[in-house]
Amino acid sequence: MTLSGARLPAVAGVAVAAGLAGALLAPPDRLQGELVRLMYVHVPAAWLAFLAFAITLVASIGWLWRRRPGADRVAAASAEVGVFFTGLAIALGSIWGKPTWGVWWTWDPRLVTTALMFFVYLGYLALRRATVDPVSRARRSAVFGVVAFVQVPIVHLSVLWWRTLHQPPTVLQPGDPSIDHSMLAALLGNLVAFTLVFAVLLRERVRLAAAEDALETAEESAAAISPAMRCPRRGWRAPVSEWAWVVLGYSVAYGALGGYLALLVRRRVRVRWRAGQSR
Amino acid sequence: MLLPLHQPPAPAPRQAGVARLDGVAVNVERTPVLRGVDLTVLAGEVLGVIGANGSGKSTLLRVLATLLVPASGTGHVLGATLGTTACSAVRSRVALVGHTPALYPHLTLAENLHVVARLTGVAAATVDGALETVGLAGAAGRRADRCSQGMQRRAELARALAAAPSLLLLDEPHAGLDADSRGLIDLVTDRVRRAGGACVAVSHDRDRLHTLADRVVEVVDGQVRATREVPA
Amino acid sequence: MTAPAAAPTPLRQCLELARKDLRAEARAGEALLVTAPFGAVALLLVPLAVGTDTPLLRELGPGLFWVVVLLFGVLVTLRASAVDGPAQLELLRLCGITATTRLFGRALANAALLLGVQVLLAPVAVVLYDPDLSGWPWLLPAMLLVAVGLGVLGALADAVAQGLAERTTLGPLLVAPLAVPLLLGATQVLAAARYDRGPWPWLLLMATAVLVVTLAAALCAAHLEEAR
Amino acid sequence: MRRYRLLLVAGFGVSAVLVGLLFFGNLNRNLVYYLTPDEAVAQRADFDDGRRLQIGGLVEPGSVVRTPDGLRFTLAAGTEPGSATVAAQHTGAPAQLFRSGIGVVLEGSWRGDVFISDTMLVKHDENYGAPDQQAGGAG
Repeated sequence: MTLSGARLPAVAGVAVAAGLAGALLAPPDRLQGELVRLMYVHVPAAWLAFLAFAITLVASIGWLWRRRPGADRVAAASAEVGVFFTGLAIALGSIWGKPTWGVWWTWDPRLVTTALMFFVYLGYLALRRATVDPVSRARRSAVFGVVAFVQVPIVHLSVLWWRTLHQPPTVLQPGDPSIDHSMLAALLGNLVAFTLVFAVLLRERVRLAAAEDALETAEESAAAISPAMRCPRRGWRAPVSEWAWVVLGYSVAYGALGGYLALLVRRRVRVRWRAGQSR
Repeated sequence: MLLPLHQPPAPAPRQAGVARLDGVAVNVERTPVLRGVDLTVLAGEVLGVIGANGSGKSTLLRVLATLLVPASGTGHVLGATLGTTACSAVRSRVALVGHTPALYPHLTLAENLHVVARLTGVAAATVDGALETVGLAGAAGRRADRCSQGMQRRAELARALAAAPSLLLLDEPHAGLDADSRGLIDLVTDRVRRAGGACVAVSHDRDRLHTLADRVVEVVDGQVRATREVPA
Repeated sequence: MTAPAAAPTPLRQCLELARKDLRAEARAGEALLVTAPFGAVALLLVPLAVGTDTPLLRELGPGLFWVVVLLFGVLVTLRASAVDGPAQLELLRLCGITATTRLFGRALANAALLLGVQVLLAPVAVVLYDPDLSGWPWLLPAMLLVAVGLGVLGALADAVAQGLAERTTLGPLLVAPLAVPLLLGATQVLAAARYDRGPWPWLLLMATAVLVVTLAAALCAAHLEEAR
Repeated sequence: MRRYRLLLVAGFGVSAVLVGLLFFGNLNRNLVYYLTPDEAVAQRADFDDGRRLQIGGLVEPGSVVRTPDGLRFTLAAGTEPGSATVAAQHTGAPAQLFRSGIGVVLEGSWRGDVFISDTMLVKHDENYGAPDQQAGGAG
């Protein structure tokens, strides 16, 4: 890895450490107590899902316009990372919802639209996996990537349009954010840290796709990884301690992020190795 | 058969040939199938293309049908440059008799032909005449999936006859046809030729192709290798 | 050379393609004689799994009907008798038919068949679940909108998955999440009519969804084809 | 072809109008996860047949009474006096964050004028603050 290649992960690592420290040092909420700390991982995951799908949209339009293979790789990589973050946001929301709302899941418009978004983009990845010819794959997925984005604003605005159990946005609302300033600082710090991690993941995924394309072997179908969806087990007694929930949420978040990154790196190393073999 | 034959010979085409390919390369599913093909199809000729299985003959036909866009090189078909929107305007003047029959299995042979005729604005009487020409008038009411391969082939030839194309592309035209029906191919190509159009037939059967074609070229490994005039 | 025959308008071509699809369906019976009975079986099986609680089933009836219509309707739009193989596709393209025309021809046939499936399944649902049918005339526009919306969505998914071996498994995943506004609108129309609240907003929601999907299909279809 | 392009433009116009109608019309009020206490009281007649519904509101401070198998409390539409209220009886353990003044969504059905609930979801709002700045209107 070049110096510039190592700089981004290093900065992201520092930012994540700072974000984690900020999240743990921020004051507890007057109602939720320590549970509010789950916000510092749930909100960034959800926000990055939106960002990822927006990048997919822009790259898809870019492909339809200029037909550069790079745009298709970015669209695909971003959609996969977006599906990962959507899954993470749902899992973390579930972990946050159980102790606060009292349920893992409910048929709230925000939750339902988010789950639908997850499945729409899972369909996008399945479509890519099913198509072999790179140009045909790029064309089909670019069209679907544009159509699928309709879902994203609906998810974001669902809490405003409809009366939901899920709270409306705290930061992205007109006027002063309705949040304690030290908590806001921790949230923004984590947003920045997660965005940097997102950039690392996206870059790694794009590089993996480029390496696979370069390898151009038949067995190299760009199989997408389904994100680590943690399915809460039913009948499992909820731990009473608020800290237990926070620890659970954070280990899911960082475990999934680290696992996903490790998986991408490992795949790229293997592709490189195979490329070396075939040479 | 009383088919409109466009009696006066067509005016000389604007370009020297009906179709012309210059250095055309095509990839199908990542694999290069054609690389640097130069080919001219002249008005009024039947061009034979010979080649082994997998040499790229069928892909060449689809390029000439404007269905595939070259990855590099330029091509013109009936005055339209390949890869431009002008192709959609000339596409309906090209007919392709592929080597898998393009028939809807649930429709009868007559329905199959009439659907296409209505889609392109060809008169129903022309279709009926063409069916009679190929000797299918009696079997036209049979479902396509219950017809023999030879009958399906003849129905496709009837469709090409009714469409009266300026460029007729034949993929393995003799496959599945019995000895009596092979004359139909000459009949159809003759009609197209007399109307000022051109035909391209691909086959791996050297002897049959030489009797059908005015000129034969060979596709080897994705390139047009040899051009040999057929002795008259 | 041939004088170019006066090519029919795209609308004519759409109608002709739809007629061809419907004729194939009449011979194959795939939507109305296979998929619709399968849907009826599903309606019959649900009470066995949920328990034969008559008041509960009366409540669930309309919702179950629409879920079955949605899920089995996707199968109708992906029916095998309407598959254009590579050869047929080349034929249609050489007839000068654009991808957009093809898509809307398929959508038209889909809509007609989906309406047929709903007409077949509705009496089954009424007999099995005995739902409260006050305000039933509102069902008719809802059925029409579901048929058209699902028909266009199915045609779009079919165009996206054209020629893939995974077409029949991929199609439902692509269609079902996007069909939610239709499901939501359809289930609420009857509920709203029952409680004397105007079902207009729900019909409006469905109409908007249908229109948006139709526009998306019209804009996207051409981009799905390589050589234009 | 121009005719079809015109059709496309017209389609865009109409769908823009429809989307506008949907968002600024009154559909939003129908597409809700729960009813407020005043809506629930107004629509009592619709739910007389024991149909289940969700009601969301604030737990009125001082109204919570513990019963052997759950809680009894009053659900209010708002914090200002005189807002509509619903008497609720909840069976089962309350959610972890349950306290007076907090927002809850109850799922259940009417029995007479009392709302019998068996599922309680706590609805927290988008306001976050440290415990020391205990502001009025908590919830």
